[in-house]
Amino acid sequence: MKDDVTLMKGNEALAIAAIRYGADGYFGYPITPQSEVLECLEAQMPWETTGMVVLQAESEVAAINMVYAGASCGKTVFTSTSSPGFSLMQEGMSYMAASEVPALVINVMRGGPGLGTIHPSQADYFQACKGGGHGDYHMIVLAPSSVQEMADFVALGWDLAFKYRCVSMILADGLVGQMMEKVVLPPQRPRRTEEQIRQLCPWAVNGRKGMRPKNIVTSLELDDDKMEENNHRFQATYRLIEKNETRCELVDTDDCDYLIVAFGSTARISMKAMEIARKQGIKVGLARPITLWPFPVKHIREAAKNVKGILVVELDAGQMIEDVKLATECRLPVEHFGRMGGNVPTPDEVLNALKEKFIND
Amino acid sequence: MKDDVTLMKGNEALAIAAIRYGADGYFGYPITPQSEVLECLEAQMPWETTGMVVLQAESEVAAINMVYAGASCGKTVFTSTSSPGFSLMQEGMSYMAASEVPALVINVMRGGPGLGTIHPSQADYFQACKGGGHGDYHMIVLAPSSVQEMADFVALGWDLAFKYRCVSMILADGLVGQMMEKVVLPPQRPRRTEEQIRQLCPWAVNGRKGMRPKNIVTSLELDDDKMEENNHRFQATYRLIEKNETRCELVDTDDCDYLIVAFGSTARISMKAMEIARKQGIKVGLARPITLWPFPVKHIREAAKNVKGILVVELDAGQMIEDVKLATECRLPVEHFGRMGGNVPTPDEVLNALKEKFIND
Amino acid sequence: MATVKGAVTVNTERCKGCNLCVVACPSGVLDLKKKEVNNRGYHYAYMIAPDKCIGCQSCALVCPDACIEVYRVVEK
Amino acid sequence: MATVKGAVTVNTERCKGCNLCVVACPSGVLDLKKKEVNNRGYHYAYMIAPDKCIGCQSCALVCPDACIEVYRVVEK
Amino acid sequence: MEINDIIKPQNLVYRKPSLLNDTHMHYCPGCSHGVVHKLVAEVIEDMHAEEFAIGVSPVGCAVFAYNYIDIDWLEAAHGRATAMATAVKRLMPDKLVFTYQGDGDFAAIGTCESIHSCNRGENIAIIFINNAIYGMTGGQMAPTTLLGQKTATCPYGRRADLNGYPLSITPLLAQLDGTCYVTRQSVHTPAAVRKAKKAIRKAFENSMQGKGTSVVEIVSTCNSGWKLTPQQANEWMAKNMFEKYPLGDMKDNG
Amino acid sequence: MEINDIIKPQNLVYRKPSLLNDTHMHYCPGCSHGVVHKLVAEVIEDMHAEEFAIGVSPVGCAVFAYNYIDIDWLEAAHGRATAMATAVKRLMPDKLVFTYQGDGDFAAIGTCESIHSCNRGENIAIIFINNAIYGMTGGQMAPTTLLGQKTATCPYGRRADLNGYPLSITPLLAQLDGTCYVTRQSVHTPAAVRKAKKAIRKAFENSMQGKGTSVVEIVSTCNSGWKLTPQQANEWMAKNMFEKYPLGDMKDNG
Amino acid sequence: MKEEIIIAGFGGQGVLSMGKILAYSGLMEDKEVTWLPSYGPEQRGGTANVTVILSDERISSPILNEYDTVVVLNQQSLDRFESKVKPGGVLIYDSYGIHKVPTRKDIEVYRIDAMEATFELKNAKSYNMIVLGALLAIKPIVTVENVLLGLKKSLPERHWHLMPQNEQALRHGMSLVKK
Amino acid sequence: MKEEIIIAGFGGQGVLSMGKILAYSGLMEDKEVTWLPSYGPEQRGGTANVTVILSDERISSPILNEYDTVVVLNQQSLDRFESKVKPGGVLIYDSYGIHKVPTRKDIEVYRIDAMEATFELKNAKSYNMIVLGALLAIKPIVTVENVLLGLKKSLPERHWHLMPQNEQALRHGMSLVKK
Ligand SMILES: Cc1ncc(C[n+]2csc(CCOP(=O)(O)OP(=O)(O)O)c2C)c(N)n1
Ligand SMILES: Cc1ncc(C[n+]2csc(CCOP(=O)(O)OP(=O)(O)O)c2C)c(N)n1
Ligand code: SF4
Ligand code: SF4
Ligand code: SF4
Ligand code: SF4
Ligand code: SF4
Ligand code: SF4
Ligand SMILES: [Mg+2]
Ligand SMILES: [Mg+2]
Repeated sequence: MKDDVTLMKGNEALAIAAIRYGADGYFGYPITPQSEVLECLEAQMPWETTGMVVLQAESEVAAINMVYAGASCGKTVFTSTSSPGFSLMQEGMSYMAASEVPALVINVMRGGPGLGTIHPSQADYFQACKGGGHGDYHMIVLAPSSVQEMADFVALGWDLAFKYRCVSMILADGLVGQMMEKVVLPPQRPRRTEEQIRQLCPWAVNGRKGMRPKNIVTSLELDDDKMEENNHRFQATYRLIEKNETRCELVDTDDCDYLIVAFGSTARISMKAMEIARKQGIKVGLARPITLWPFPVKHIREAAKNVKGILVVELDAGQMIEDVKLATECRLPVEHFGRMGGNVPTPDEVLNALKEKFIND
Repeated sequence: MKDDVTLMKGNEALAIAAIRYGADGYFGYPITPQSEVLECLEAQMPWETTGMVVLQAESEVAAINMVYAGASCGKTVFTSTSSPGFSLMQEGMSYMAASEVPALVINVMRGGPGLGTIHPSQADYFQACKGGGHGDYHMIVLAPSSVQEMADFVALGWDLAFKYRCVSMILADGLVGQMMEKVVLPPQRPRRTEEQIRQLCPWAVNGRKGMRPKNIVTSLELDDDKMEENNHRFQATYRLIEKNETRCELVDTDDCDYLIVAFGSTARISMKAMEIARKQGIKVGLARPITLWPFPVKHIREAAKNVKGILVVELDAGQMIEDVKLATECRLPVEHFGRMGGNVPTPDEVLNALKEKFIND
Repeated sequence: MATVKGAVTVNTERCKGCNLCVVACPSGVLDLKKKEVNNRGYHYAYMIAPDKCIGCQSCALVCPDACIEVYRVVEK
Repeated sequence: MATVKGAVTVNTERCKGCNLCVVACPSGVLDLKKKEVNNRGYHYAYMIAPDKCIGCQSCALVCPDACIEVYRVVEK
Repeated sequence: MEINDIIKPQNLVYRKPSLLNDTHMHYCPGCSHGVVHKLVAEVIEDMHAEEFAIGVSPVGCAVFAYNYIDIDWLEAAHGRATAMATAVKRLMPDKLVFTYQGDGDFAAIGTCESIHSCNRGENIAIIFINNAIYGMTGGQMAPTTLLGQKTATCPYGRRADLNGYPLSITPLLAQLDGTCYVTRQSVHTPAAVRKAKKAIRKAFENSMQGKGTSVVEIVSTCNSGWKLTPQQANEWMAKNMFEKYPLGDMKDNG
Repeated sequence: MEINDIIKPQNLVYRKPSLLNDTHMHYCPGCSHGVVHKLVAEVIEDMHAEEFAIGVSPVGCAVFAYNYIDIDWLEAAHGRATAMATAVKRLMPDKLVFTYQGDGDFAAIGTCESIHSCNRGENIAIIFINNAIYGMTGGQMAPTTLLGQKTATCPYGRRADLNGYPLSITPLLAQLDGTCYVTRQSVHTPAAVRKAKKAIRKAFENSMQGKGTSVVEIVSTCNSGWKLTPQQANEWMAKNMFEKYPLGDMKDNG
Repeated sequence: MKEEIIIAGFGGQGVLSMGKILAYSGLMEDKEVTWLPSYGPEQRGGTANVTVILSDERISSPILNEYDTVVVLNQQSLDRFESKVKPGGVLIYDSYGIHKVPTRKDIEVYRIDAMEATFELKNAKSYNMIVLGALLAIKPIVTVENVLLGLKKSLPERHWHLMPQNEQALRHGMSLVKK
Repeated sequence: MKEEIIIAGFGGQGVLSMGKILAYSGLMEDKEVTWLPSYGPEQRGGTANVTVILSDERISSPILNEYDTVVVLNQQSLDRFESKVKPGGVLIYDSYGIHKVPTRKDIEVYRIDAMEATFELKNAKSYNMIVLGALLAIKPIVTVENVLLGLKKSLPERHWHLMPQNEQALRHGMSLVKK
């Protein structure tokens, strides 16, 4: 066993992976089921080793604005929260998008709406991929379905965020957050020096060293034409991201008669359902969007080419299904199966749903 | 001229209509372009006449939670804000939906994302109709396109909110809010007495008078099965609302070759574009969704039956267009035309866009 | 001289065996059961020295679960 | 005895005619133009009694738009 | 005298207030929340306010207060209880309106609402449970956590330079024009419990008399979060917390 | 002596600090914001901090401060400037980090962030412009609006029972363990301007010396919102605001 | 009948309230009315404009490609809106501070010396009533009677004593018109 | 090889850490591992369970329809999970406090008297190691050696001195097994 293979919770993997990526700062507020992120960071004391800042903020509103500030300085910063906390961050999210700063935010979803339950849910899909804050903006939304991906997507999220000057989000849920699995950890990377940040992020607010022209990070633009120009620039970036960064895992889609589309923890459950189905002679394939935004339109269109129907499995009342319908241009039956309120379906329930909707008549 | 016909800003119409409806309370925080709502209420001093409470809250977060509280008491309460302020209210929105309380919230949209501009926008469509807060929930979203509708939808919004125990939202923009037009005001209605509230809202928190069983308004449910049940109940209500309350204005859609879909202020501008188009012999019709959620799927499907293409005109990068595509099941070309950043198109721009996308080749 | 006699009852199913009443009692009246547990698995409180109770209510006041009723008689 | 002489310049395009310098001047040196306006339409400040200026900087200190430069000479 | 002669209805001198119902409270054994719940129920009973009392429960361990005390309740979003109480009281001035909040809820995320409700002088009562920790979520640092105290998010002890100072918020509230009564109590001894009850009574009466905002801070234990037995927790509190959070009235406008 | 003999470079004793650039400031004629901007620019120049000063501008009339003072700037969401400054300073302890905030921003919507940043003792400086009104949005009531004062949202004058009391927040901040320097100044006279500048200088120096949080409140005018001329506004301020908001140091840990 | 007007000038010139009076006058004549201001942050200074539409029928767009009548009160506004007059439409401008006069030939151009008249009347606040008077002399879209009613309706009661003064300014403005 | 296990009992019984040791043992054997706890708010009391899957291949779902092995430590858990044992699978229960014994005939049922053994060992904290020992005796899915390595890995270093005690409990548990 290699030294850097270990067993940890998804939440802990986020924390450790962040330190190893060379993160500069974490700002967050406790909320179940993701408090282990902050707890693990505090226990690691990275300020003693890498110099990373870890701060428990007074609220999610403060936390997201701290992240906004850190990102504006070109620093590698992140926060994590769960559904109600993320709702409080929506103004900040919109500001970050409008200011084109690179940051990482994590929502380990729980069952809503409201205070709801602390158990797994995927009902913040719309919030992450469509609405959320005000105005036209997008984040890159990564959906991990294993603890390894919790670790990997920290790096991926930041890489993309810095590449496109946008916010990356890891949209996980209580199941992936609380589950322990084997993780291969990346080696520790050094934190960027101020000099490196000045190179990489010439726009960053970090003082006019050498009296370089001043940098301002702002989302305000009262000149409508300029504000429209900003928006066109944002949209251009989004088109570029759609082109370059769409990710999707396809499992057994070559020969399948039915396609399941599911992400995160429901993708895991659906894979088991597929295994059972195949044993019963029902050819089911799985398309697992890894980027929820940009949505893997082409992958799904491709995977759906020869199938009789698509079952979208979500821990919600039916959200991603809209994107699946749009992706397939309503050319074939697309049905939804979901559990809500913190409940998670068993593989059998998924398979039964598939049979009911498409096979038993 | 009748006495109750008068000229006022859309924002003022909201305020006056609320007093006349018999509102119990307003809680809000200033933000352009809707501060006139609070200012007008304060100037009217309704506490001296109807007994209505008007309070400038310390923030939008406080304001929405005051509304949440008032609504939980069965009171007729509302707030108003503009885009960044509404982003701050997302947690509260989710709580209200989960608690099934009837309230009215108003977003007079400005150009985002971020602090952006104070000029008109419709880029909070997704936020209002899809995402916003966490969890699966909906509000009834009403889109006024005249000052008269600003007044009328206050009453409609509350009527629906109390009928379905849900939140109604008026989604306006800076143009409709700042514009003055003629309004016919409804007569003053008395505020509901506590007795009437006890009748109408037996679930309301207002003290156990006569030692009736206690009432609790909460959004918490740690029993996943019960929480799922709650969610099923919410969804059932939403299906009912979709069935009963979908509203859409169709203008000249009987014979049209092209359909414009637009709401609020862009619907007004598009109407002028239509007038010009018809003069030029181009048969254009307009479908103006009045309820953005529930989206008028049937109306639009009907209106689109014989058209060659649909132009969706929005003050954003393309949001409602997704619902138009879903409504028409991608059966015909649907194109988007939008302005952003506070800019508003002229009728000519709309018409030119229509020509470019569908006629000039 | 008047003597004061007291007694308490413990709602054993409500009791969580926190021991705070035991500590609060000035007369050493109370203790927790060593073996017996209630349906939730808690070793509940009971009067180990009932004669010493003076009905002072200290135990009841500090009980977080309001398990204790106190009775008091003044004997002449 | 040494006498102090002062003078000020006003950046008339920056000036918004707020009159605060006029009020702050202990010597009545300044006033606003009555008719002339700058490109933004403001009646800007100027020295109506330049001789009285003692270079005390009061006007400059209170000027919100930092329009005023102060010069000062000590004559023996 | 036999025990059975003593245990008779006519000799009953203390019983669970009936407003505190028979539902099993989810609190850890020995948690201060239970004691304070009992006092709140007793005061409402004593005031005969069952029919017009409205409580606002927080997000925190006391979130389920509404399940235990049989009056009407609202459950607030984390930190927003006083904003909710503000609206309730303004809309229904004849009700007895109070909030019940933990230190995370009241003094971290809810600081803005807490300060402004007090400053406006809303005629509400605030019961503020300061247990120096976030109980509900697993024992994380609260704004009131003491220097050196270990929690899940300061596992090596709170340090001022890293985590800031313990926040004593009630003295600040006492200075606001809107408050009429600000006091700090505890419930670790029978005597303390009696005093705390009086304080709650006064706060609730102030609310009905329209005198302004009353704040009753209860320095409390969270034995679970502190990883102590209930008894040890009381001792630790008396030894460590009362120094930073001394008991007593900070303001009483009579 | 001729004027032209006086107006010579060698006689120059006061000029616009060069960090305050030539951009036309959008402020109304006579607005206090302009004076304070000038002082901030002067202090940064005096400290030779141009290369490491970072300002955080608020949402309020001063939102555009970044256009006028030539250092690096962040523009915060309404009320969140101190949270942003917290992160900036913690991530880059060698920078001079300050916020510039209005009373709505700092003492209404931002109260939670303001209090907690001060309580944590972040090594930042806070310039707090108290003009008793929301200037930017058209003159609505601020938490600091005086009783009786008319604004767009209390058009008949602020009433305690309806609108709550004027909030004096800096004295509260002075009591927090995290603050090292809390003072209240004004800029309505040349002498006041001189004192205000000294205060800002001290605050900025504290930030660099890691002494904790410094707060400089500037009691200011908003002649536009108050519907007075600039001169009348200064007079009204001295007559009415200094009573509720007396000038002077509240805390100075040296 | 339908009249689409834009009035534009400096922030302090009373542009918005002039539009408001016009709108109220339309209301008095039972017309459909739309009044749409430009709006910005609160600081004093800057430019402002207002679109007023009066019509016998339902008004579609408050945003227009071009206008029947354009009233401009400073150079910036003239530069911006001259091209927006419909062919055959009317452009009215105040001469004060104008250094680049209108050049279009396909429209009717009126120059009025309203600011000068204001100096004469020694009442700075009467400026917008003078302009309004001039507008009405050129385009009698509403009766003077209804303008006065509209004015009264748009004023808070405590300012009604200023009505005579305003009427005087209005009538003075009407007398100013020359092409 | 693939083993799907659920362990369920009261909150204080060390259910989660038992699962954790098992998971770490799997890690020592280079197996794929998934450990999924039930989780709730922090208050003391209530029930808990943990699903542990060890496999030579990639593990699909951490949520299962049924289990190879079910270990239940109180009546509630027995009632809930008896039906979830795969036909032919194993059910292990502690007799302490059980008043309604398992009835299924298509599975192997093992009763262990772990709580009693704990009383004997006079070490309340050893309970979960005893149960784990019993489990391993019945189903040797991992070697004792690797369990001890896994235990060490799951313990903070300051608790390593407790290893011998734990090993003793584990071995005692192994000796308890009767069908
Ligand atoms: C917006 C939001 N943030 C965070 C949480 C998670 N949360 C629940 S309770 C709590 C803190 C509780 O601590 P405290 O208020 O001190 O109450 P206690 O449990 O100690 O009585 C937190 C952070 C939440 N539910 N909502
Ligand atoms: C979340 C949010 N709420 C409200 C506003 C609107 N807004 C802009 S500035 C301001 C108040 C400004 O007042 P103050 O902070 O006192 O600054 P001043 O303009 O007086 O200097 C408000 C409420 C906003 N931009 N964002
Ligand atoms: S009433 Fe007093 S003496 Fe009796 S058991 Fe309780 S505390 Fe002890
Ligand atoms: S104080 Fe109450 S709960 Fe605790 S042991 Fe005594 S009776 Fe039981
Ligand atoms: S320097 Fe002094 S004397 Fe000279 S103009 Fe200015 S204020 Fe007046
Ligand atoms: S103080 Fe400055 S801006 Fe004001 S009038 Fe004097 S020079 Fe002009
Ligand atoms: S976690 Fe702490 S505060 Fe919560 S119930 Fe347990 S002891 Fe009480
Ligand atoms: S509105 Fe007030 S605060 Fe804002 S610039 Fe004008 S005078 Fe200054
Ligand atoms: Mg607490
Ligand atoms: Mg202000």
